[in-house]
Amino acid sequence: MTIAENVNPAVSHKPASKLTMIEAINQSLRIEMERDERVVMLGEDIGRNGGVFRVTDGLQARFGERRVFDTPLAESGIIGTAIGLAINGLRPIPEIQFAGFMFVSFNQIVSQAARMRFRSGGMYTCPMVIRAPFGGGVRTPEMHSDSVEGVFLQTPGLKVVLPSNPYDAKGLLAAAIEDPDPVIFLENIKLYRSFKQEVPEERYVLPLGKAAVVQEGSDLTVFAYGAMVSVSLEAAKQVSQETGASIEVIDLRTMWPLDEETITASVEKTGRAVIVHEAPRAGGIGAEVTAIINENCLYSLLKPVARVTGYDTPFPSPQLEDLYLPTPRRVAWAIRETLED
Amino acid sequence: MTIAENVNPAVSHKPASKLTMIEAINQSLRIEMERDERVVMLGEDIGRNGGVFRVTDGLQARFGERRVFDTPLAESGIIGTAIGLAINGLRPIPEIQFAGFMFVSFNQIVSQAARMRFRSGGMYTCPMVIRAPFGGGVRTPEMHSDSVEGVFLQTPGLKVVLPSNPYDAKGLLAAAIEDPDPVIFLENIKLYRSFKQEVPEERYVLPLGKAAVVQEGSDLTVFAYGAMVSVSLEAAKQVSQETGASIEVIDLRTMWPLDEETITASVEKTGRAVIVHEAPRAGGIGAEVTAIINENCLYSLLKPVARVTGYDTPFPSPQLEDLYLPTPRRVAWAIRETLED
Amino acid sequence: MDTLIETPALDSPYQILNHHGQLVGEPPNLTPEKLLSLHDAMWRTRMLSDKIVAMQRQGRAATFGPLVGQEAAAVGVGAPLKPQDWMAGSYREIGAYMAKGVRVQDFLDVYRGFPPPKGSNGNNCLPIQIVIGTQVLHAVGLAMAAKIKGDDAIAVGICGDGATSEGDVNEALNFAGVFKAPAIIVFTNNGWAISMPRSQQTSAPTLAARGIGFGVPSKLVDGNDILAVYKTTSEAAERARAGDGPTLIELLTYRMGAHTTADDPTRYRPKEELEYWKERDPISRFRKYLFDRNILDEKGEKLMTEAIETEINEAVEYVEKQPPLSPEAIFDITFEQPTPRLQRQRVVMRRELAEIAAKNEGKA
Amino acid sequence: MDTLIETPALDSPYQILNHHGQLVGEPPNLTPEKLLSLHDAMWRTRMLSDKIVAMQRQGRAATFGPLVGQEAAAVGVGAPLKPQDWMAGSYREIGAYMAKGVRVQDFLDVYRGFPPPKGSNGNNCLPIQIVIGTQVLHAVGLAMAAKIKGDDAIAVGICGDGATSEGDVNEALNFAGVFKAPAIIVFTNNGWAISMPRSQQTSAPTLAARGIGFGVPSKLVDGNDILAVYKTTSEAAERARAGDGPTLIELLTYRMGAHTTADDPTRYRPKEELEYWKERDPISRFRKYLFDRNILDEKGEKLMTEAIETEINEAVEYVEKQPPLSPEAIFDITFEQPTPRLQRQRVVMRRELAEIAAKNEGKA
Ligand SMILES: Cc1ncc(C[n+]2csc(CCOP(=O)(O)OP(=O)(O)O)c2C)c(N)n1
Ligand SMILES: Cc1ncc(C[n+]2csc(CCOP(=O)(O)OP(=O)(O)O)c2C)c(N)n1
Ligand SMILES: [Mg+2]
Ligand SMILES: [Mg+2]
Repeated sequence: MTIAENVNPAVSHKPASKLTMIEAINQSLRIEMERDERVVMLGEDIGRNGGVFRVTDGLQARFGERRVFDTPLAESGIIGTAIGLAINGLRPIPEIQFAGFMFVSFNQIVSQAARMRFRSGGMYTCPMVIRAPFGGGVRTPEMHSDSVEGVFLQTPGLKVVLPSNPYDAKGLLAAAIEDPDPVIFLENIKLYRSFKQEVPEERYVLPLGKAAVVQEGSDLTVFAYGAMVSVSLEAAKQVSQETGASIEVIDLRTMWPLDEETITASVEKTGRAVIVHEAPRAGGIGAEVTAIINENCLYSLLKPVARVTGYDTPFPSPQLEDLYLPTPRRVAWAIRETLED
Repeated sequence: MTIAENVNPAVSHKPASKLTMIEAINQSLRIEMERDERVVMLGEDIGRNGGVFRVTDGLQARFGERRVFDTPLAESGIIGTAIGLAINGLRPIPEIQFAGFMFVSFNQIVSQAARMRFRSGGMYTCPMVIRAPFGGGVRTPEMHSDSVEGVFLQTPGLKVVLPSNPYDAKGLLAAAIEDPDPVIFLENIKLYRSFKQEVPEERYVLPLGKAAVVQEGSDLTVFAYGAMVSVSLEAAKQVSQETGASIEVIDLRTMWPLDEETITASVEKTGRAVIVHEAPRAGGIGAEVTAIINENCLYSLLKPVARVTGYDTPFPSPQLEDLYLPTPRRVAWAIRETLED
Repeated sequence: MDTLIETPALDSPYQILNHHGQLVGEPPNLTPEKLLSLHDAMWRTRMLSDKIVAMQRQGRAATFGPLVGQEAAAVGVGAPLKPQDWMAGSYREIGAYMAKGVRVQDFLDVYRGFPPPKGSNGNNCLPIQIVIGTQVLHAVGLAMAAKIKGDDAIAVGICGDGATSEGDVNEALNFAGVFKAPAIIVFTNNGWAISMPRSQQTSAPTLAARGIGFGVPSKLVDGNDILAVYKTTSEAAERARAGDGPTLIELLTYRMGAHTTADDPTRYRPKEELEYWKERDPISRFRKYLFDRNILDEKGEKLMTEAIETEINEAVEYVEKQPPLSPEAIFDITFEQPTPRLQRQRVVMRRELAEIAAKNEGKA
Repeated sequence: MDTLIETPALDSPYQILNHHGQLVGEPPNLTPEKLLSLHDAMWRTRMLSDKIVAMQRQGRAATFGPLVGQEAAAVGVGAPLKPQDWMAGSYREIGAYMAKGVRVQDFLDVYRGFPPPKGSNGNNCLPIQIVIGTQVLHAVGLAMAAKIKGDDAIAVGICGDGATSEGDVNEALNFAGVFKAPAIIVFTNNGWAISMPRSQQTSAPTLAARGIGFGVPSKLVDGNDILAVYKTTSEAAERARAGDGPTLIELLTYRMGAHTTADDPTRYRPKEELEYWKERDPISRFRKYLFDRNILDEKGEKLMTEAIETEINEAVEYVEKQPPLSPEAIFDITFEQPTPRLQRQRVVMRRELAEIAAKNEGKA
């Protein structure tokens, strides 16, 4: 394979316009690596193969094996050595091939990367972005679809980002790479190629910790993130058409720290809230958002906050997953019930 | 060392009366091993040394190295082989020397033990009890104090138990060992020897998934577990003496599945709730309990549910930990504020 | 540095039947029937692999990892085992599992995207493992349990060359050694871990050498030589059953196909390798051996493969005719008893199933 | 089985100075000043260890793991390194860290139960690691970074015999080998992992043998022989700096004390072992060597240890006089910038601190 063949259109120099999320992430990685010599990438099959989803396609050819390298098959080794890379002045972007395999490197993520600053009294830091795809609706084998973001709320020292569209993915990734602390960057496989979006060619940065109001409304707020944003929008549209209700949809974008200000302001306005995620319900992002609403604006609440989530079981086999994941139907039920007086 | 020297009073045959939690757990392990040939124990330093806290003292001498054995220093190896032991008909009780090191074996716990039944369509199961000490207030080195229970809410297939006193510890451990599914059994180091309690010598079983009303009351409910139960009782006493308020204190005992019935019934009665745990606030048990209250009895709530927890930072160094952990003072503040109209 | 320990030269792979089908070692003492059954099992492995790939292309199966080229490594490990023995392997081990007794139809359900069917007994084979390397610890635990209970059973853990880099696999070797577990650990070195060649997976010249640092005797074997694999496994099983502890076996073989149906190996793999390994095909080699000795002929082989084809097609037909498992099943296999919350969640799913059914009826 | 790979016989430990203080190998070429500095560093290690144990008994320090008996293993690894080199060790490595340049007072704060003090620069030594074995991967990553950046730095990862069972340590060996990292991995085999003797930690006869299966050259060294440890480390450092990749060093030594101040070794350890190892004490042996060569005498040694005692006492006095770190610090070291929530939580802590202060004032 020649270098030319291996270069993805998105990483060539034509002005980009409509990009898939894969292309947007690839572009963002390229721009950040060009900008900052310290950025390096490591992981399984990210080099020659360009990643199992081609997210890193062409980057090894462009930046060389010194800065984009394949590792042995060992997730703890990937994160553990990335910690050393980060402490010694680089900005590593380790990829875990599927987020479910972060559990293999869990100690290195939560006891090591997340705590190096704390443990050393601020002397050493671990700026790194741990990228990993995840998410249902694509009929993957076991452990490839599981949502992991909720687990990281109980393990302080990490930020967690999860974009819902190509534009956000590019800007949030830039912010994550710039961030002085470790960031988990989760990519919904379902969104990788499902739609294209206008993405400016130049670099831009979307701040971490800020939710986005995707659709304004005054009667009820739906909080979602990742692939569940479009599911929520569809449900909101259905119910609005039926009932005329004005529904706000908020894309949380950063799972930690959650944007409490935006969450609170919206529920103070609407008085009703539905939270949607793929992850199981127990102890998930939805529980924390509910607790935040309870703490900050209980008196504005007209109805219980509803959680529409994956069920409290492991993520099921491909043939059973459609009814595990929140559907527009289930979200619409929750919206309708929450709108009732 | 002779066998006689090595045997703990609690495992000899005199009628036991007042026992520490260590003695109660040791007694329970002995009784269950006597009752059921399939029960075996494995872990680091649990055999000859009797565990770093002497919880397993005398058990290797009594039951032999075949049933109580020390392993190499490898937590993933401990849980991974325990899975094989369980599938092949035994009832292993692996010990992780400190709960924070469960993260080293996280994949084997959450992707393997927790899912073997699910993955195999019910063909193979992993009945096992993963025991581990944890908890603050005892000036341990890093990673020895961290609370882990909250993490396991997002990883379906596990039960999580955390006793607050010797009596409960004995009965809950019996239930955990009997349970057909994997159970995480967490032991608060602070409670190990802090007080003794009347514990019947014979075997008894306390059901998993059931909270205990430790003190009845009608004005406000405090939910706590482990070492935070006595902290909560002390705070409740203070505030009751000051204000005459009637405060209910509930020991959750099982973190998963949470006893939603008891939680709901209490808040329906009191209309006010405070939740106390050592673990960080974000995404912890308190978030899920708040969400349960929100879902089941929002209209009974007179004030926001208050969470008194470890701060959202890593568990700090020994000299800084006193103010990290919820104190009776902080719990009392929350009770007072929640009692206000 | 004078006394630096350098990697010792390892013996070249143990071989009985070279790739020209000539005997170069002492074959195991097997009846013609047994030899034929090995050939049959290798064909069944290849044909089922091809079948599932075809089904995947037609949308009738989920992602699948073909194992064409690895039939001797698979069958040679599975065939010598007894019913009471245990096996734990990855997604690529359907050949070893079938040789151990798992039925064609039981795999089909899994690769069609369902949990294993209720009726299947598993034949002491753990569900295929997706999280690379973890199952080797399970195998060692299964073996330890057999020893504790005094059972006459051993356990086999199989993983790939890539898997050997995972901490778990190394911990498994160590536990096996320390507890003298009646276990066999098999490294099926098929040259690649997706796009990572074996040479970059570790700088040790062989994977068998890993045994040295854990005190586990190990052997490097031509994994495309069914007789060598069979004999080595049999002997390791005897050792284990006699209480002599674990053995590590590295099988040198090659993944002729893509990593999975989602992979494109032309992106990373030189074509010449395929040519080299095609000449070392495990089935052609053994076929020549059987033909040369008049144990099998063209006609016999045709009957054999036709019977396998029928068997596979019938199994496919059977499973595709079964009513699909309800997604509600998830509430029954999370715990032995669903929690009250799972019961309530089941009601929600039933409501959704009912609405879908009603809608479909409306359409019909 | 004929070609089974059995564990090869390993050379007996590399030694320069035997336990009678006699030269049995070629010593490294060191000036008398340098030799004295090694002796000084070993004494400082032992005396600081004893001091912290004493402080712990008086409630002035938290749990501590003494390293008496391991001074040569510690100093011999730390002393040959350059300022730009990196080191990652466990709670037991204060000797190696001090030899690398970390100040006495910087440890004191940690063992008193505070985070490392703001002013300390760490001397490229990672914070002492509590989660067994994890730091070896960090060391390999530090070394990989040096190589990527083209720095003239190497990295040393040190762990115990028990730690070698952890997956991470084995993954570290593999990464070091694959990336030819300028790294030294040191297994400080002190015979015990709490109550687990080395012989039960793995069935391999040596830990150095672990290198073979990962393609990492390794060497077994008498860890109580400061000259052997120093020379081996120097040579491994040269190899690494020259681009020749990693080395694994196993140091045979002995933990003369308890595992930590919370441990009671009489529960599990035969007394005879202590006798055996007392005769092999690293300091007495080197002392004899220095005395025999008139590099040091009684008086000189007395001055040396008195100076160390003063240094330690002054450091203790200094740190105990510092105003204690406010618990509020936790909000500033979780992230570079505290999140809004952490800012709110800080207010709660301040309220509690104020109430406590008010109460104490009321008492006063
Ligand atoms: C823990 C983990 N990491 C990564 C993956 C993704 N993955 C699936 S197969 C594979 C390569 C496996 O290679 P090898 O062990 O040689 O087995 P083979 O596929 O060649 O049979 C990888 C990286 C996984 N399934 N599990
Ligand atoms: C991952 C992990 N598991 C268990 C422990 C508890 N623990 C602390 S020290 C120790 C033994 C360590 O032995 P070794 O590696 O030989 O080092 P040594 O203490 O002898 O220096 C154990 C089990 C830990 N700190 N981390
Ligand atoms: Mg492979
Ligand atoms: Mg040791």
